[in-house]
Amino acid sequence: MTVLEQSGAYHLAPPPAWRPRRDAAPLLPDREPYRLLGTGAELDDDLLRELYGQLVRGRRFNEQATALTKQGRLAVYPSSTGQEAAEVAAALALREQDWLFPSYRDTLAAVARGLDPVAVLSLLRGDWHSGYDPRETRVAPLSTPLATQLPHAVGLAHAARLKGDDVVALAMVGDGGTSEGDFHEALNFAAVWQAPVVFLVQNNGFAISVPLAKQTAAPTLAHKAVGYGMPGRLVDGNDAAAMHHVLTDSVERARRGEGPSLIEAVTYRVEAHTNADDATRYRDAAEVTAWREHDPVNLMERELRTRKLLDDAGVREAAEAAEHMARGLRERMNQDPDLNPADLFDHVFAKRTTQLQQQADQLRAELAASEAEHVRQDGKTGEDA
Amino acid sequence: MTVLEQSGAYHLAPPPAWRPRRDAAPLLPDREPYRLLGTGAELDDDLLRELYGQLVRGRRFNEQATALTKQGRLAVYPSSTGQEAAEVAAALALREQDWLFPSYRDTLAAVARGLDPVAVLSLLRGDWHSGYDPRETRVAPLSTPLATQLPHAVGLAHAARLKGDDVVALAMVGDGGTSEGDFHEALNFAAVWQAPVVFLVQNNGFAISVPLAKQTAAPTLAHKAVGYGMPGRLVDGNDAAAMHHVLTDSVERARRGEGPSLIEAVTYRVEAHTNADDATRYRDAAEVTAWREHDPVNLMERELRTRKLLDDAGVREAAEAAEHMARGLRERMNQDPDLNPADLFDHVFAKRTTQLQQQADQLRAELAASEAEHVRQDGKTGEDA
Amino acid sequence: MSTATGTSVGTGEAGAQPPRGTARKPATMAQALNRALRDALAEDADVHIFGEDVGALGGVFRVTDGLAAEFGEKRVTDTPLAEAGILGTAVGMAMYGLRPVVEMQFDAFAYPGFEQLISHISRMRNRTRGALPMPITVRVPYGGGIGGVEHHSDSSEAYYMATPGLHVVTPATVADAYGLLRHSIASDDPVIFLEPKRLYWGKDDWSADRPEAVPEVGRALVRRPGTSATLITYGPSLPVCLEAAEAAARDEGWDLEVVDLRSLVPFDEETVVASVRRTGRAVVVHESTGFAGPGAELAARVSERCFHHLEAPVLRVSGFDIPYPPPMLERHHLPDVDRVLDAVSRLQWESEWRSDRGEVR
Amino acid sequence: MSTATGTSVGTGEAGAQPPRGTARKPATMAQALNRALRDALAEDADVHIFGEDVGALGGVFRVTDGLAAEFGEKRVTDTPLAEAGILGTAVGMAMYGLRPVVEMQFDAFAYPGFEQLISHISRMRNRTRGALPMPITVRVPYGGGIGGVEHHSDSSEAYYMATPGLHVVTPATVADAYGLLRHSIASDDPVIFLEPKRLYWGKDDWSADRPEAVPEVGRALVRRPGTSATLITYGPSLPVCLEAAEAAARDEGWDLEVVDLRSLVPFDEETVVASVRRTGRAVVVHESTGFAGPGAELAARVSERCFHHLEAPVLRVSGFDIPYPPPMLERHHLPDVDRVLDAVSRLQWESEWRSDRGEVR
Ligand SMILES: Cc1ncc(C[n+]2csc(CCOP(=O)(O)OP(=O)(O)O)c2C)c(N)n1
Ligand SMILES: Cc1ncc(C[n+]2csc(CCOP(=O)(O)OP(=O)(O)O)c2C)c(N)n1
Ligand SMILES: [Mg+2]
Ligand SMILES: [Mg+2]
Repeated sequence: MTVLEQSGAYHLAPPPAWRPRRDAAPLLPDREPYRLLGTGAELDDDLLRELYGQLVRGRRFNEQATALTKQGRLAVYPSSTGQEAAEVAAALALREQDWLFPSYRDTLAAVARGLDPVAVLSLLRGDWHSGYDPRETRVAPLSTPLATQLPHAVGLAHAARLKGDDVVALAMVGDGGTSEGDFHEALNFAAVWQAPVVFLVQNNGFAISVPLAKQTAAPTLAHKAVGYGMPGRLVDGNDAAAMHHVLTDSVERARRGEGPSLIEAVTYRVEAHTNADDATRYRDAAEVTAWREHDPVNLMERELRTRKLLDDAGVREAAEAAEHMARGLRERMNQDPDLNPADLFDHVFAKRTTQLQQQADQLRAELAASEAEHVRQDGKTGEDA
Repeated sequence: MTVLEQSGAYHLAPPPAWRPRRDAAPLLPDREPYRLLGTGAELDDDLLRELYGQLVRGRRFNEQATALTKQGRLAVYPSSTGQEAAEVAAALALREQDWLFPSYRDTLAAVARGLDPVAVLSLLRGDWHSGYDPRETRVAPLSTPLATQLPHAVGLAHAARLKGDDVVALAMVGDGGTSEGDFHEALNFAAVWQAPVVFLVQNNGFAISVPLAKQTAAPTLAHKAVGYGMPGRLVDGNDAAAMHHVLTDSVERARRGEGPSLIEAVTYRVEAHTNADDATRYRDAAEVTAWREHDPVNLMERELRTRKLLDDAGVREAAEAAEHMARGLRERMNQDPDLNPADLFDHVFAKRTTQLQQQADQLRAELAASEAEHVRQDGKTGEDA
Repeated sequence: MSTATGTSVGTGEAGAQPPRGTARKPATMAQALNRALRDALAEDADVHIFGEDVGALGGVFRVTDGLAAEFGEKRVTDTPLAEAGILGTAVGMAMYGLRPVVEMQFDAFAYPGFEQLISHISRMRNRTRGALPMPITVRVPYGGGIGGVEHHSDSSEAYYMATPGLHVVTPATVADAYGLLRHSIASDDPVIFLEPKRLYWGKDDWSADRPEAVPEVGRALVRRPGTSATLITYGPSLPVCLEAAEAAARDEGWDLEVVDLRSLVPFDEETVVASVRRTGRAVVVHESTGFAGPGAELAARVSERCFHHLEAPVLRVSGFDIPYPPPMLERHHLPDVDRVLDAVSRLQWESEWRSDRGEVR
Repeated sequence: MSTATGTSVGTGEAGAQPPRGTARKPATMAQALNRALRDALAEDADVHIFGEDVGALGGVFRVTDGLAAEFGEKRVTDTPLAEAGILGTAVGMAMYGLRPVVEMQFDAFAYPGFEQLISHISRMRNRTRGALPMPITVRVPYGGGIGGVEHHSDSSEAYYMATPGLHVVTPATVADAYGLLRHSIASDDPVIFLEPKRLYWGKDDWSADRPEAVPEVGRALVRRPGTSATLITYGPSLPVCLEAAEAAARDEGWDLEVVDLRSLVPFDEETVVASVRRTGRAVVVHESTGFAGPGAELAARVSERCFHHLEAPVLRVSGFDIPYPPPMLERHHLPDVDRVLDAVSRLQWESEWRSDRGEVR
């Protein structure tokens, strides 16, 4: 839309404040999702094996958690089946001192990072809102209100930088979450502050029932990066090697002080949104089948076999390790958690207020009364029987 | 970041849901703000004259409103001095049936659209929150909470389209306002719905004291459009002809059903944020001086003179017309507005609730009592004197 | 009518009788709400439903089930995932004369839209001296008792009540679910329509084809007449109060009156005050937190207006002043029959009823 | 001490005396707040101030004036214009151990950040069983009386009070402005620190170099002892109440006690209840809307706890239940001395004081 010089033209200086700003071209994502598997690229054998083991365990974890939900041992489980590559790569791309900011779907990333799975499942089991110490584990609580964890990650990364610490924050969000105002505000703050944050969007095609086409008209979600002045990266989210590569790259870039990045992982939610959801209402089985052909675990197995890094025995071994993990999880989750109603009042403030003390006393009295009642009734029943 | 084919590569289908989406290139803005003045482009003489007249009146309006504020006739006035080109072009780019969604700074756009200036100033005078009927005038109330008017514009444009009506909405916001979540959500909704909306960002360099560099790291604000899948346009905001051209173009594009656009007008806030602000605290006088060299009124005058469409008499004539307008405004604003305290209770709901009725009665009684008291005291004073 | 808890609920003296000859059969509150939306869509072309997952899925509680199929995607629309965007575009649609009915998926997910709600939806009519009414209905599933994990069980009515310009409506029966939702959609004022999640699957006998008329928004109903004390409640706590009243009658000989507010704004002071003046004692019951919660206004107002008629202080039974607990602990938080009865027992029954007390003092 | 309205304000029996030999001279509340921020920045390297225009400009009310120059942009930072972003990044900074002090430019502009406030800031400590406290201070200039146009004069304390996990603090004197802000910043709990806009320029004698200690957050103070009735108030309404008390003493012979709450959460029930039990009458005064406003909790609680000591219903004097009016009409909305006195006159003075009443009934 440039106007050619014509007669009648005279020189006009550009608007004074105008200086052509940062070039946008390097910020634009690739035209196709980045991939490594199947490309014959040089890759670290140990890393591939490690990723494979984690993927197999991750898949098994998802299955086990879903089963426990059916048995009433979890209140709800949003499975990451089909998304294990992104989950696992997120965990492995971080160093010890880095922080992970997962959403409600990212139990697996926290587990792959080495957290106690029972503690990570606390929210979804329903014994408390979060079950581990974020400062000790450097994993923020699983976040349910969409995209709200993103500004937290920015604030934490910025704080670490202010203190001169070498810490990167990796924040995870879904395709649906990118529509929330908090997504926008977080990315903008991160870019302005050049905070060491990596934003990982798992585009799994749906926000519950709403497909991506109703969520955005953007060329890709990675294109959103340009509007904040950070690079956008588009990756095959089911290619664990590509995910690991791009995540590590972005994390180390942030660590070097070169600022935040946005990564879109193209993947698919193979299961329903949660156990409570009925996905047949809004999508075709054919679509799911097609994606099963692009399964992150299978892709990695095939790659390893191609590279002669895996044989049937290795597959069996990985499955057994996963089964062992699942058994342990099952056993521990089948025990009722220790609940203490006094917890309800102890962490609202640093110190109970007068009112909270009164309420704690009230509840204690109520519980004592109902226990007494039970004892009385049990006694009676005993007599009756 | 493409990986070359290597040995060990095998064919892997792309992720099933992946289809290369809309091409991003056409959505990207020009590298330099678009301009028409001084380029010798073919332009409509009448339009140029009309723009000039409006610019002169607009400048005078800003000066008059500022003067009235100093005299206590307005509670506050956020002047658009230096931004008259964008204000005036916004008004002229719309057809009768279109809607304008101004922010608190855009009094002038509403006035240039033909609304009664006294009614438009109601908010800033302080006699009521808004002084005109939005349905009659097709101008939404001046919006103070930043960026909140943008989703309104989207909803209205979408509603009109649902009803099959030929209506475009033009929504105005500042550079600071682009950081708010509502900006993001509005643009996303507009693009997904392909609503006939044009978003006009006046980048005047500052959000009160905060310069653009602390507001965003984006290459330009127009680049934000890409992330929503709409075209971004970058314009010299002080070039009224360019503003009019690009706005009209985007408005008519929206009218044809081709969806929303985002326009960044590069301009400058010559005055302080409002009369209550002290701009010397955060910017150099030199910057202001530089921008005065790029004044929208002067640029247009020079263009008209170059094109031999204006002489000294014409300049005088325009100034006189503006002076006439200013005198009328002054006179009307110097009269105290008619206030009715009962208004406080009448529009909270369609019908007063019991409680509001009681409160209205209470206020009436209080006012009657204090009037009686005044009469009594006046009587006394009279006696004393 | 029987509610989720199996207690019988009458529409009270003010409830209209169902039309003669209409088949009444068990229906859930969710079904009645669905029917109300359907009928509103059918009757008024300006009614539009939109929100997260309200289309093909029919909403996570299935309240919009089948509506997109019947009325098309233009009338029943899945939006991008952004609550401020939903409420903000609703404002624009209402400005153009439509009648948006939007859904916030859960109570806590309405918070991102609070600026649009407080600064615009509640004020636009007033701002424009009546020129731009906001006939918007915001449906919000609220409250707990369903085993929801964090952020899925909030009771946020205090925020809405404290915002002038909003109506705050909440049904407790199947008939009211239908009737109040129709009234709300027809209202020219913005309505926060709070749907008690744990009553969604509660059943009453009800006629979907000829739904009985219910009193307008702003009218409270005496759901159980009584003489000893008044339980003032609404929404999810109505069944609890009715059960408590039955237990009190059975076990203690107290005859409790139960008032269902049906709307917190407008507040039916007349009905509530008349009841408490009659009984001389009152307990406000809700599951929201107590401190500065919805019951504060009710207790303060009743204490003031009934001062000379009160035999005992107005007590409040509510959730504790804590963030809503995780599923495994929520039963400790939620007011149950025992907690209501315990409060009733503290209404200073030793002092006797003196109808002339106001005069004596 | 004298406040903006010229009425004398004592720190009351619980107020500490200023250190001997310290020069006290007139200072504004804005100056005291500025000094508190400066001293907090100087004493604790973890304190960080950020928000819109808090840097070079010093905030639109100049409360952060000079701080960026003294402590640098890393400690005192202008942010992008996004309130949810400000509160959300504050959460992350607090997670890392910093002590963020953020400013919402005006009360109504805190609304975009409500989700972060309600769903995270207020709950993070509880969510993590104490592992992640949120030592965040959110400064909010609030209230009207300054001729502000729409959205610049809201009193939003009801929202904050109804959110478990937040402290809600509001000073009414220069000494408290300094002392309470220091207490708030030092607190490990999140504090909504409400600054009464129309008292910013009110002056008291005060020593900037050796500011007197003030009682902790959660303690109410009797600002004027009295025996006839208690005015319960806070923030911008304290000067109104003190003036009303003087007028009542002068013109009617009523000796009014005035209690300044200083914090709405924690709520100092002990001090308030003791006062009302002593006087037997109470009026709650604030400028926020009345219905479901902050006074609802105060009136309900006092009515319950002081039931047998009350000679008259607890009355509330507040703004009307309307959106805050435009500048030219705001004087009708704001409770003034006359409206307070009018309420006091309705406290049923004809009935006499019976200290034994509780026992008699
Ligand atoms: C603020 C907010 N609004 C609504 C919800 C309800 N909700 C939970 S998950 C979900 C869909 C999220 O989709 P996406 O971001 O794509 O993540 P995915 O579930 O696919 O991992 C919705 C609407 C929520 N948790 N938070
Ligand atoms: C939600 C919200 N936050 C803060 C403010 C206070 N405020 C009024 S104008 C302004 C700066 C706006 O800057 P910009 O968007 O660039 O518009 P300009 O004033 O330059 O026209 C601020 C922070 C507001 N009005 N609304
Ligand atoms: Mg998704
Ligand atoms: Mg600006």
